[in-house]
Amino acid sequence: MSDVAFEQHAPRPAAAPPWWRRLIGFNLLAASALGIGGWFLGHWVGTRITIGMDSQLGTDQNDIATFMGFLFAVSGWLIGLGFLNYPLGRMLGRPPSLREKEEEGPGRYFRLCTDHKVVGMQYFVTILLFFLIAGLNAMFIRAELLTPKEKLWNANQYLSLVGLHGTMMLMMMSAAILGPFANYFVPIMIGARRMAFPRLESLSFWLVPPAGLILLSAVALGGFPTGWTGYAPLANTARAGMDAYLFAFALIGLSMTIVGANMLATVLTMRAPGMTWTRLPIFVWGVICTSVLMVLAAPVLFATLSMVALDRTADTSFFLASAGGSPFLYTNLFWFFGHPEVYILALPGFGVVLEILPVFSRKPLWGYRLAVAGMLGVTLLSFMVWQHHLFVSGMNADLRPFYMLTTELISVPTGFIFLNGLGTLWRGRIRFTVPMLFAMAFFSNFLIGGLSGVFLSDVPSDVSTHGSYFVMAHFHYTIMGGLVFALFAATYYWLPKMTGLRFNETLAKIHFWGMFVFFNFTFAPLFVAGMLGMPRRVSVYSSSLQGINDFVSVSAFLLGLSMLVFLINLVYSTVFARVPAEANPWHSRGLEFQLPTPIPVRNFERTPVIESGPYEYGVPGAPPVAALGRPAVAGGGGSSP
Amino acid sequence: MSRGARLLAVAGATAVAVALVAIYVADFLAANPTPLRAAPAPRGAQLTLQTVASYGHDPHPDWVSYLARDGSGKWHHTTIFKVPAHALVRVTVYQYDTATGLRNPFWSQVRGTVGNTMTVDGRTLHALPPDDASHTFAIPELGVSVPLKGVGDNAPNQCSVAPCTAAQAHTTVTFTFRTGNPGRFRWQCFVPCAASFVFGNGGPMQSIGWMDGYVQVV
Amino acid sequence: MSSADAPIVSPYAELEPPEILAHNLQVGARVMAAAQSFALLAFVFAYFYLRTLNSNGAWRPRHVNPSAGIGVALAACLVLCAAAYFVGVRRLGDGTERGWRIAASAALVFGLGAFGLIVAQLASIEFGPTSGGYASVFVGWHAFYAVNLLLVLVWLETLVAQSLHTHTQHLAPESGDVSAPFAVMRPAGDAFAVVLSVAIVLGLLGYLLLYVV
Amino acid sequence: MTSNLAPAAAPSGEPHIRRLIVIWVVLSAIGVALVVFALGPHMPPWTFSDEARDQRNINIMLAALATPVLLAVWMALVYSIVAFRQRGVAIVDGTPIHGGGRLEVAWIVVTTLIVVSLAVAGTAALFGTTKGAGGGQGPDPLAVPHGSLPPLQVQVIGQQWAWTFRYPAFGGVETTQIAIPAGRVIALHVTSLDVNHSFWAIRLGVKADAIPGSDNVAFVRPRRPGSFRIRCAELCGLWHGHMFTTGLVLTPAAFSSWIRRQVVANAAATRTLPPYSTHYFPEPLRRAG
Repeated sequence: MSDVAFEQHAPRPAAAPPWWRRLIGFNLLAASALGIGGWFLGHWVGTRITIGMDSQLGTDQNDIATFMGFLFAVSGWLIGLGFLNYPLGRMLGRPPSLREKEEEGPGRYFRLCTDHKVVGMQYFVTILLFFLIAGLNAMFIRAELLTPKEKLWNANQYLSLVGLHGTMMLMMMSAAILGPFANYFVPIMIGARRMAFPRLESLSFWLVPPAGLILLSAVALGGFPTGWTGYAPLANTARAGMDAYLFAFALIGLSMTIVGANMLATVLTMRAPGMTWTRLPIFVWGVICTSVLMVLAAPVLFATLSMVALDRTADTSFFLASAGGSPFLYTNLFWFFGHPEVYILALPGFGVVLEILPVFSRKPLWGYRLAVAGMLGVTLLSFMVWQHHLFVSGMNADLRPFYMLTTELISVPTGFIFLNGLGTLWRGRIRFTVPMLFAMAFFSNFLIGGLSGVFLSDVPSDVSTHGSYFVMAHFHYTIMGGLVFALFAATYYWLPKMTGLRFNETLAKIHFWGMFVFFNFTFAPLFVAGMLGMPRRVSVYSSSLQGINDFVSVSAFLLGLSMLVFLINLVYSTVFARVPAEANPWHSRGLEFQLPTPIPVRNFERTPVIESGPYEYGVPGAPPVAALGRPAVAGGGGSSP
Repeated sequence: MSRGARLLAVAGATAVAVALVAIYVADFLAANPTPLRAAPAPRGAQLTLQTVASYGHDPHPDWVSYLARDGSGKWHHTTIFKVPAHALVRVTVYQYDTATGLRNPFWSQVRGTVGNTMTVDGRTLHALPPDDASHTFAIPELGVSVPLKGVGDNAPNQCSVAPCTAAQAHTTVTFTFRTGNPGRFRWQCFVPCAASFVFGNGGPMQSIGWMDGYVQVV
Repeated sequence: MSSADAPIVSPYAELEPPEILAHNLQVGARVMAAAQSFALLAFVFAYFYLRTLNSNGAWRPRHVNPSAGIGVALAACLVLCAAAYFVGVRRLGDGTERGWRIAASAALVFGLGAFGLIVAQLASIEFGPTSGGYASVFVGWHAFYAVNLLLVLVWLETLVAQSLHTHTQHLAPESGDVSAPFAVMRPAGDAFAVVLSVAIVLGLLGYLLLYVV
Repeated sequence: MTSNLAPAAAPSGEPHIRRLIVIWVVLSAIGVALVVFALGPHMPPWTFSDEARDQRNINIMLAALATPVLLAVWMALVYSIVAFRQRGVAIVDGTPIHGGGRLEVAWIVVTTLIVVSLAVAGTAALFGTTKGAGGGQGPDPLAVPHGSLPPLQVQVIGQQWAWTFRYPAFGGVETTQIAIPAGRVIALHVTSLDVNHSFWAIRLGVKADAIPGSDNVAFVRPRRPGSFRIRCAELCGLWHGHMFTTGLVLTPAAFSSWIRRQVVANAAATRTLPPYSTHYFPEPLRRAG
């Protein structure tokens, strides 16, 4: 491996190998083949080793074989991508090297690539794909809810739809902003050439596609009935589709831990000279806070899902009350992860909108320190509120006031973000660009989400709203109204920089208005449905609620259409129109927009020295963020400290 | 790439996506056992069912299951039944499975049938010892709940592959219930009868086509 | 370090400068140690939760008694592994390569011994995981900890292998800066010390909970 | 409403702020009045029981408090959009305010005060006359609500997929329907036989999770005879959506005769039931065969 390192800057051989030769090697093709082969091998091995095991007899559902299949499939996938080559080489004493993984050409998108910009693009496409699949499931859910009785899908299929939609969204949205945009832009924003652990970065991405596909394989295994929360002991009794849920979610937990660790190390150590903590773009602060949550919460998820997997395969009884376990153990452990997870979804959104508002208000970010304090406060508090998911579960009654207080206190740091946003808009010069529209809609939506959260945090109110459509509307207002709007803000803001191509603005505006209007039409009535007594995850409801539900379903279909508009715009702009975008289309001060488009592989020709904060719009005498000298060229030199 | 090639590529990708979605809908979402219409009978209909300890065929040869017989005497692996509205539905269940016992003995009493009774091998009963129950046939929304007596553990000639025949060990349970307005009602079994699943509640107990289904009153 | 305009000669020039690599390793190791401890503490939480609840009186039936001997041996292996490694890190600081290699290899052997003991324990226990809450946590903890330990030992093995390699690297003439690998060695050893000590402390905590109290 | 103000965008911030405050005060007054007087009487979960009434009052209070907050942010947002919009292609910088200072402190103080007082109000409702506002409180409730009679104990048993109800005071009879007398404190002991369920009777103002091996107590005092809908509010498997039934609140006399009829009708089943217990650990424990 070390010997190939020296060939990097050698001129390319004149005679290119035949096209099929380039398909052979450690790439997606090999990964798919080994992944599929691994599934069959693992399943066969699992079946062999369980012969004669009491626990797997007579179920027609050999959970050990299923897990072995998944394990071998993922191992095969990673081997096929070449993830074992380097660690094995190191275990054999080869020296550290990064050489062979950063290259040009479209092939790098289909293999292990340590260029953080490639990983960002890989993440973007993958997350978008799974987002659309999960969204399609939501359409099928709403189609069923057009009638108050089960009509289109039977009860099992309906629950599987709910579980697939919820789990897929939670899995993919956890990295919706960190995956594509933090991977792509955090190193650039802090003036670094790459992430701290580029190989781990690539690994964190390449775990996502198998996780999504394994979750989808639940369909072939009979579905799973538990929704995204996977409550035990229902999960103990569920069909083989449950194994797919457990394995896929655990993989995402692993991926999240790696992403978080990598981001933290990157921001802590790789900042360019002069990039002080108060000059850090606010988006990077959002990423830091999210990473802290990921690193501490996701391992708990991993351990919890492992316990369920042990219950299902090794016959332990962690969650069986009659055998010395407890269902409360699951709910406590799950929500210890689950509530920080909510902020894993929300915090990058805060970062994105606060990053975008100053650019289009042409004003400094109002109250930078307050925004940072708000995010840190949310991070800290989010670990102390999880039992508000258990207010009526029979938890210790005396604990409820404490969790009521902590939960309501978390709205204080969240409120900081609103003050920052409004303060930034105030007396600015607001331009109604598409990213700005999404960022402002974020505030409106998240406000409703936050205020409805106060109802849920108040125990007496929670008694009537817990487990109802009120909760469902609440978290869609925070996650979809918050995170997904921020995601699209980020997409319209940064994708032109990433692809070098402009979006069609008319289609983008149609997308925004359709999404904003029909998002509110879809979820606002569901607060009412929940208040009137409609529980979550049911396909049978009181016929008096049919009017509301029909309205919601139709709005949801139109909301789905607005996503289609986005997709059409994306394909049209990147495949057909291909209008080149300027290097800095938004006249942003952000360091990432000072680089040429496309951004060179090494980002910076020489390490930039940061001389000013990124939001000094209109500040007299403020220097540019960094003096970059002559335009950087691809492949330029090594590091200079 | 030329414009035409790009168009072709996008159209191809769209076609693949649509095809995948269509397969997903047809093979998973809309997959249901075929509904079976109860045979006509005086003042209503006759529904003939059997329960079998292990179905014996793919996809789940070891799962416990209900089967239903159509007018021509052929057994079908379905749990979705169509019965007429405002009529008497006479149900005959041939019980080939052994007893598991009820988790909640409350369901050992016959409820919601005409006279709150059933006949077991010709004897009229109001209730069953809870440990003798092998399954129940319950339509909670119509108030119907009938425990089904299992065959003895040591009975000779037990059935293990569906459909079971009259020669094999079984008990015969009959009861009649009255239907009301049209609608789609779920029915299920309350005996934790899913062998090898935790609490006996997994697998067939949670699967339509095995121990759960719909009664469509039409 | 090569400057921006100098031609690239060493594979290490492609990496960040050593002090940044070292800093990366330190931060990454601490973060991974935190992640590792949260995952394992989930099992500790399960231990205390189920023990306090004693649902259906089934926390620990009388017949649930794992082999205390294996437990003691396991704890001893973990302590020796940590001790050997810390001796090794000292030698690394001195620059005594030989001492480091011997001590680190010893740590590896003790770690593998601990892993083997866990496997032996799981193979030999006379109760099944079905035997209540304690048995569940016992099996779950040992399985989970064994996998965790194995991953930690992979890192340790890499360090050992790398230190063997640096010796030969001194002879390699083509690198402009031959001391670079060993400059990375020291911080890597320190960073791993964090991960190892957290893993060992958690292992000893598990020993205390599952065998002693 | 604010569009006619837009052309008056002045270079100084003062008139903007004054205008915004006036708009906000007027709209908030209207909004709060609407919430309290128009929406309030119809606010779920209504007043069928003391607990539901408590929850309704908290809901009204929260809605009334949320309205000005909602309006404040919305108005500031809309006002900024209208008054500070930059049309055309020119890129003009805004006023470079970095923020900080008194407004931040005031915001922190005000929001903290609001949420702490909300928590105090919620806690007060928990410890008020209803002792727990109808939520499941686990085996050790805060306190037993006062009543002329001791609470009537009714056990709610969740199972896949039906609710059954046991009356320990009447020979442990079990029924498929729940009926409770009006005007008396009822202690609902919620438990499950298999997986997690949640007993939700919205008109009663009761929600309590049914967890296997756990006794979850919720108190309720229905105020008048009537009926209420029960639904399962925790995903419990295939027929979760079908796990609903209707319960009755009867006059004490009607309740007496109802329960007597139930004792007779369910006599055969009652004889086979296990002795009453606050929770059950049913066999078969696992992997039934």
